Amino acid sequence: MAQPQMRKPVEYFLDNKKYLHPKFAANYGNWKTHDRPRPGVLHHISNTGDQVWSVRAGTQRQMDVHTIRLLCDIADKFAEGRVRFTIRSNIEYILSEESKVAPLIAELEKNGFPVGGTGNSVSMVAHTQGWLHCDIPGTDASGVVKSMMDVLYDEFKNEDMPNRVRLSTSCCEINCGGQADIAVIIQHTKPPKINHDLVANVCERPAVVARCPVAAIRPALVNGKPSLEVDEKKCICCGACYPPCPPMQINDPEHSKLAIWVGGKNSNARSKPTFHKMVASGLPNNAPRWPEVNEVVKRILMAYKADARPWERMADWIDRIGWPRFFEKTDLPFTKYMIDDWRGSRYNLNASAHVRF
Amino acid sequence: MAQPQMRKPVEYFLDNKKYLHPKFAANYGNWKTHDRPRPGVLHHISNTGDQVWSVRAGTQRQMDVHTIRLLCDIADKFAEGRVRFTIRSNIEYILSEESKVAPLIAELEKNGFPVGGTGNSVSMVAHTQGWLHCDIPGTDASGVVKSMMDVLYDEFKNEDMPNRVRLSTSCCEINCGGQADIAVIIQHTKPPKINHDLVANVCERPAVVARCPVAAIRPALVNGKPSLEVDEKKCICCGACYPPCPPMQINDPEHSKLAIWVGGKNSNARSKPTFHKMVASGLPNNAPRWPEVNEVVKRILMAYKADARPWERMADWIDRIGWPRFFEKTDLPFTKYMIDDWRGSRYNLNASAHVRF
Amino acid sequence: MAKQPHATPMLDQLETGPWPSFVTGLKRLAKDKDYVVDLLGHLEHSYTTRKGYWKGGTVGVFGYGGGVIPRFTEIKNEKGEPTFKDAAEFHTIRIMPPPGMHYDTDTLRKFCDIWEKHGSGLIALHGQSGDIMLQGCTTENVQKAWDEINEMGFDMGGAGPAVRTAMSCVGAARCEQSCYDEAQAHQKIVNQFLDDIHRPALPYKFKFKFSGCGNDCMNAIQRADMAVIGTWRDNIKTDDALGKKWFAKHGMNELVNDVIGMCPTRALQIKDTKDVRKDAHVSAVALNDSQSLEIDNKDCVRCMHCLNVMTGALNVGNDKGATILVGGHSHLKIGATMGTVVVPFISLKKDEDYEQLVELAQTMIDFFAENALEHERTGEMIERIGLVNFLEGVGLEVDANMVTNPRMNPYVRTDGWDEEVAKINAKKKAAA
Amino acid sequence: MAKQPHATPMLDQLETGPWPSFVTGLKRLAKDKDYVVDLLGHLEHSYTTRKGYWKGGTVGVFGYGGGVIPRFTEIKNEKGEPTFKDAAEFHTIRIMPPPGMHYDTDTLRKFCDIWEKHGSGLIALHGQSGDIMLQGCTTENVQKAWDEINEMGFDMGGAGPAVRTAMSCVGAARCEQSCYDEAQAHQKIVNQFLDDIHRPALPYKFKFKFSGCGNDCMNAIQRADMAVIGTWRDNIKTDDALGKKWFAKHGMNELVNDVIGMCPTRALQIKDTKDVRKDAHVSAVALNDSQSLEIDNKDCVRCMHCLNVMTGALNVGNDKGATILVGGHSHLKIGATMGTVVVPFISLKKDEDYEQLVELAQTMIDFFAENALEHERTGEMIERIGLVNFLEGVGLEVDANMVTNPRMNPYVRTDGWDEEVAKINAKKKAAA
Ligand code: SRM
Ligand code: SRM
Ligand code: SRM
Ligand code: SRM
Ligand code: SF4
Ligand code: SF4
Ligand code: SF4
Ligand code: SF4
Ligand code: SF4
Ligand code: SF4
Ligand code: SF4
Ligand code: SF4
Repeated sequence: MAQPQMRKPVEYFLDNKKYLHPKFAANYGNWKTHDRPRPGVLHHISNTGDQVWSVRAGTQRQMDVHTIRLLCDIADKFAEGRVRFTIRSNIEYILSEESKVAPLIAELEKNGFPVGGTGNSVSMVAHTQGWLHCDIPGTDASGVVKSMMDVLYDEFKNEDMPNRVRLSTSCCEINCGGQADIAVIIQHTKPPKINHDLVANVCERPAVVARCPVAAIRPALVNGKPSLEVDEKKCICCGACYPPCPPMQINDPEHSKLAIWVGGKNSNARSKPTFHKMVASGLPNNAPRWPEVNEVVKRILMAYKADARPWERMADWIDRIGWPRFFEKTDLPFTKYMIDDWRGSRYNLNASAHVRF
Repeated sequence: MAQPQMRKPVEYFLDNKKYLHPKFAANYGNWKTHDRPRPGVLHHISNTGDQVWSVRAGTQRQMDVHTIRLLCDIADKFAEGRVRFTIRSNIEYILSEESKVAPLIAELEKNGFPVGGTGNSVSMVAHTQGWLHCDIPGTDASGVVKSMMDVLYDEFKNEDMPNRVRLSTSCCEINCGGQADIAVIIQHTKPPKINHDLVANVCERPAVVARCPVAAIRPALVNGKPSLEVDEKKCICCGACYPPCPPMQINDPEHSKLAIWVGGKNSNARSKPTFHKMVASGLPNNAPRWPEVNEVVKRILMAYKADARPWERMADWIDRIGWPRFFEKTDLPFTKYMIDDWRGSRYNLNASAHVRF
Repeated sequence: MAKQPHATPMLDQLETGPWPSFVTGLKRLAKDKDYVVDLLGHLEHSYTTRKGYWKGGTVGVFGYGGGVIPRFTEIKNEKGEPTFKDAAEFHTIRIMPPPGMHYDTDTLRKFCDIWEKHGSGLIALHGQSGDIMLQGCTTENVQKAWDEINEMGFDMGGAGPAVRTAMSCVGAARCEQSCYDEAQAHQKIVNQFLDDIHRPALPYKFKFKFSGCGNDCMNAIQRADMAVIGTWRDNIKTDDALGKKWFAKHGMNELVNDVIGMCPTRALQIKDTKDVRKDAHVSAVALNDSQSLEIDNKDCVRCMHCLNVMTGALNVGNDKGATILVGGHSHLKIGATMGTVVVPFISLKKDEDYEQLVELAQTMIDFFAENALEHERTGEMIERIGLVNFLEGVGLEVDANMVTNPRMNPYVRTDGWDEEVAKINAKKKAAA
Repeated sequence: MAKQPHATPMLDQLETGPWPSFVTGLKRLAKDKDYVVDLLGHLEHSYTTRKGYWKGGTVGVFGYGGGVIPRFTEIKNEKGEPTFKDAAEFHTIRIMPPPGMHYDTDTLRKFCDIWEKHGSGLIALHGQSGDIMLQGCTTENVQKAWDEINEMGFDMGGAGPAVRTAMSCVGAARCEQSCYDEAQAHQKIVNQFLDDIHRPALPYKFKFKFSGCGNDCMNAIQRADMAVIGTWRDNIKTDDALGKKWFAKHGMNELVNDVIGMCPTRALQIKDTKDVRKDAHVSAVALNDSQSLEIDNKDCVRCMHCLNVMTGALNVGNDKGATILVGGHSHLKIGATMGTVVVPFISLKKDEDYEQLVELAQTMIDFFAENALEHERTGEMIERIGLVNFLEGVGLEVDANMVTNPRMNPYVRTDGWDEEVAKINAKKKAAA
């Protein structure tokens, strides 16, 4: 079957040695300490006495080649032609000399790349695909991120938070954006509308039935053709049926809302890692700038900023003050939808007389 | 149908006013503080300045009338004819005068009732029915309690523990004895043996089938008669089928073992309440004195006594030192059976990089 | 004089050792009662073979459907005759104790007399559900004993799928931590449900327990379908004289390690007395002439720990009442559940407050009766239907105090979000 | 020059504001590419109607079964012709980045050139799984672009039911907290599974992530089926000079509130230097000439907090390696799961150690391939079969570090207890 003219791929996963900044290579595994001379700048010192300054700048992640070439030009000029990207799509320039820090920052900012995202700042939002590319999105990703970072621009450039703040957005309930201090995620509120004409051709029906977490889907004959039926009483509108069966339309301009979750934490520092928790929902999918979402995000951030103690992450802060006061301080309503009823829900109920007034 | 000669019951639940010690009645809801002048004695002071001394003594709970009358005689002599019993079947005498404390204690101990069980002592074991009366026990209760309290006699009479210690025993997995700092509970290790001849007459078969937590029982025809069948691969030997269907013999002199559980806590003091956790099993049902069980109980208690900080209950102590060190310090093997696989088990797995070495 | 005792080499070993021996007690009774002679033989047989030999059956008293636990021997010879024939029946009668388990000796002696006459003479004070358990009676004598007990003013306890005997702590009678009148709550609720206690007709058992504070001396949270646990809404009360006394005796290290360091929510701090905050939700107790222990009562979760350690120097507040938790039970068939908060605070000061508590209990029982499956406890039912459905069913409002964490999964249908928020806002407005 | 742009009033609003705008970037590309002109029209249509319009399909490269995410437009006129015909196909190619995402500009420029030629010119650095995402390509051009990229020395990332692209933190390259060579682990494991990456044949996706310490900058615990998180077994290393420097700058209050008070296990205490315990498991750092911060390393759970705050004064130990956690995934279909500990410590110092890590990964994948149901992640599989069955399947020994709590329910079959204990004791003996 192989077409002879086709090139066979070379399968090999490269190491990163040749890409490392020379100082990184020389001091590999031998660093001693670091500090942050200013927001956006990390200063690492190795056991040999070597020093490097890393300057971090925000990007739009979804970059055109012109933007990338511009970033490369800057790297060639200041940073020995080496860069790295962080998990949050920030770019990092590595400098061997402190004297280059200020000029590099000036150059970046001149070109519209904000320097920051280090330490106790709000870093770039973890980003997904949305309308730009995904086949199942209820909203956009890049546009949501852009509108959020515009609002949080100063919080990116400064280190004024009690501890680092990590945000994510996700354009469907699958949550490719991941757990975060504050996460914005689509939350559907109506069961899928089924386009029965297409089901027979497009969907592997047993697979879809198996995919539903609450067993709300069953095979059915509709207009004499094999299709599917949803028990709307059972359906929790999660959208899990939609990827394997696109005729099960879950997205709706009106009824696909946005929910906000807080207190996700991946690091093991102090408390154990935790998942984020739902604290608001029902926000409109208001492209192109989602002001209602950003207002709530900002409100939560400001409450945290005002009240948390140094080093308390969002989750640690709420752990101390308690959920009743979280809702008080953020002026968000605690609704019945926030009371867990999924598997293991008993672990999330207050099984104690620890109560706050 | 009513037999005319039969007396109709008077249905009314009494208040306790007439039974209260006069000082209790006079200071009802108006107490200010207390201290413990010595083990076994509580000294309460009311807002009016009134004082009472309560002297606590151990009993065998399952008492013959002669024992009760003896306790009454003592109450008449020292305590204005009033007593109360605690949740742990200890008797309390209430004295209006401090001068009566010492003579009362002497009288109690002379008659074989140990004075203690207050404060940071090991109080009486919560007690169930066992072979004496229950229809489903795998072991005895009163005898187990007696043998444990003989071993822990000094710990009852003194207040040498970091905090109070509550024990319980239960003669089947149902655990009427409840959650405790240390609990001793029957743990069956083999599926029930079915006496098929009896099933048809004695068991409501759908009820039994419904009672099994792992759906291991199904109706079956055995020798042409309706009976039941157990999927021995699924069966977790819990014995839940036995009460509704006695022909499903779960008790076995050899294979019904004893397990030990630690860290149950009902109080909300400091940490939230928690369930006890399995830390040992496979101990023989060695009547009449269960020495193997008592040895492990004692070992755990001594490790706790040596290592816990003041006010740490068993659960608080383990929380601080961690499970790996608990097993080290008590020299108990951590076996695979202790890793939860029941509903919500993920909440009991270590979902963090918090690890101890 | 009773008949010749059986040899009981196993049980005899339980007469040694310092703890009071139930075997010695039984032997005392056996002196006069063939019944107990055979009971000892029966028990010795269990000890020897390591098996139990009682089976259930149906025995009751006139007018009631429960409260007696019948036991018939299964130790029989080839002909099917009981080996220990005088103890062939060994039923227990469960009697509800006075709240707080207070007695006068007169009452106890009357129980002894009745039980010596009609029963074995063995009484357990008390069962784990709080009953006075009169243990060991023939079918014939059950009614006789019961009639006399009922005449004394005592009533039968629960058994089977019924409301069960309740328990309350010593509480207000002797304890400075008590936040409500446990006995009154206990009495009123039991009186409300006498019918449900005596005529088992619920899906399964339902238990009430009353603890005056979060120390929960009744283990209510883990053993009661409805646990009433005392608490308060205002500030912890402080007594400077007792504060100083405590500090003089225990010192700074103990204060830091045993009190401040153990508060679960970091609500406590040492302050120079002059620096103590003046906020309405802050209280403080003097430690010496210059330092105080400051309590941020907004951070406090009423765990009781600091009040336990510094008793008298710190006391529960004035705005007292209780937290209500629902769903505690042992582990059949989903694993043990604890009660979880369904009412963060109910005021329990006036008589009307207690009536409200009773009404709430009635609503819960009604909902349970209608919605639980057979042999399903409240905790299991709530796990099955979800807490919110339960709350709506019994007409309670959601509150963030009901959760350790809001949901961590998106598996929820939120169509009603806007109306829900509108309702909450309307309420807030009305309250403001 | 490309064709006339569509009106994009919605998207235009995303060109205002200070953050770099992807719309501006797209418009820059649209100047030369009809492809991107129509992409902007396509996206504007989504913004207007608030719906997505891409559907999947099958597009790949020769020799591989995955790695390309195909997208075909669903915006069509009545005749079924694409409204935005130049952007009717908009596939993404996923390319695995170097460990730690380090680049030289030469490499980045080559990517730009290739993608400008064959694709849209839009590149995401990086995807949430770490891929270089070359976004926007026609079916026809996918192979051409791929051939050039592969020639550069880069290989395709994962998609579908396959081992996925992995991620590793900057770690040893720049970070003093790094406990192992993340890049080496990353590279060796990916090389082991190239076939499973390129030819999807697993029950579902399987992800690896490598973080050099418990700070877990790769979010491995929540997003990786197998998370390798650095840790150490011996004592925290201390540097008195940097300790004093830290203390001089930050003072006692910060030490107490921000360091000691925040240690999750109370492993830290202030001591007069002369009173510091001499135990082998205790380390200490000087704060000034008389006081020290004492660390009981037996109580320490390697949470990283104190090392984060007092960087350089406290450093990870010498006996380095990693904890391995398995089962992290998003919430399909049982709710999100975190990875849980399956190997408390694996030494990662010598090359052989890394081989052992690779072997272990292979065993896990094999077990997953054989035992998971279709579309079931490791976390779901473990929940279904129980952790112990998983451990036995992959040949790992149980350890108390794997649990937050031992079981709280008796629902377990313990027939094998004695043999189990005998095995454990034999091992202990052998080790002693
Ligand atoms: C560059 C980067 C790793 C990479 O390979 O890309 C990185 C680098 C460092 N991290 Fe991180 N972290 C990076 C993502 C993360 C993430 C993941 C994320 O952002 O999604 C986490 C987990 C967040 C969470 O819990 O959900 C993370 C949790 C930490 C922590 C723990 C914080 C805490 O207290 O919970 C530290 C410790 C600290 O702050 O000293 C840390 C510390 C550090 C240090 C100080 C390590 C060092 O000694 O060099 C680095 C500089 C941090 C800074 O920004 O000031 N890093 N760090 C990532 C930068 C992301 C960005 O551009 O914003
Ligand atoms: C008499 C009794 C209540 C009753 O109505 O019967 C009672 C009475 C008191 N309890 Fe209790 N507790 C009694 C059973 C309990 C129980 C339940 C149990 O034993 O099964 C608990 C829950 C145990 C658990 O968590 O599983 C209990 C948890 C407490 C605590 C919390 C201890 C902790 O730190 O976790 C306190 C607070 C304290 O010790 O100061 C407390 C405090 C007290 C005080 C000091 C209250 C007071 O101010 O008067 C009383 C004297 C305690 C003493 O023994 O020194 N009581 N207390 C019970 C005596 C039982 C016995 O004979 O041993
Ligand atoms: C007598 C007593 C033990 C004792 O010696 O103190 C007892 C004895 C029995 N219990 Fe219990 N339970 C006793 C308190 C408890 C408690 C404690 C409590 O009430 O606070 C519990 C745990 C709390 C709870 O309700 O969950 C308890 C949880 C059970 C269960 C498991 C219930 C569950 O939902 O998991 C059963 C089994 C059942 O109901 O089917 C049970 C069943 C039984 C039965 C009826 C066995 C049976 O199903 O045939 C036992 C009768 C023994 C007998 O011969 O008298 N017993 N049982 C306690 C009642 C005495 C009293 O009335 O005062
Ligand atoms: C592209 C990316 C978002 C982004 O813009 O960065 C993405 C995009 C998609 N994800 Fe994702 N996921 C991406 C990282 C993640 C992550 C984060 C990670 O890998 O660390 C997660 C959470 C971790 C995890 O694996 O659980 C994630 C959890 C999912 C899930 C839910 C999996 C689950 O077990 O719960 C699905 C649905 C599925 O697999 O059926 C999914 C499915 C998808 C699909 C394939 C949608 C679908 O089923 O048709 C999306 C394709 C979009 C597109 O058009 O390219 N994506 N997805 C990320 C991959 C880029 C890359 O290769 O670097
Ligand atoms: S979150 Fe959903 S819509 Fe967004 S990229 Fe992931 S799978 Fe697609
Ligand atoms: S939306 Fe979710 S719950 Fe509803 S039918 Fe689809 S998969 Fe099932
Ligand atoms: S624990 Fe079991 S055997 Fe013991 S009294 Fe309770 S039900 Fe009977
Ligand atoms: S012992 Fe338990 S698991 Fe086994 S058949 Fe009986 S009820 Fe089911
Ligand atoms: S529960 Fe509280 S009020 Fe009741 S006796 Fe115990 S400490 Fe006192
Ligand atoms: S009662 Fe309140 S202040 Fe006191 S220790 Fe408990 S939570 Fe802290
Ligand atoms: S995970 Fe640890 S080692 Fe890796 S970059 Fe983050 S802090 Fe450094
Ligand atoms: S690293 Fe260890 S000592 Fe330091 S804060 Fe964490 S647990 Fe405590």
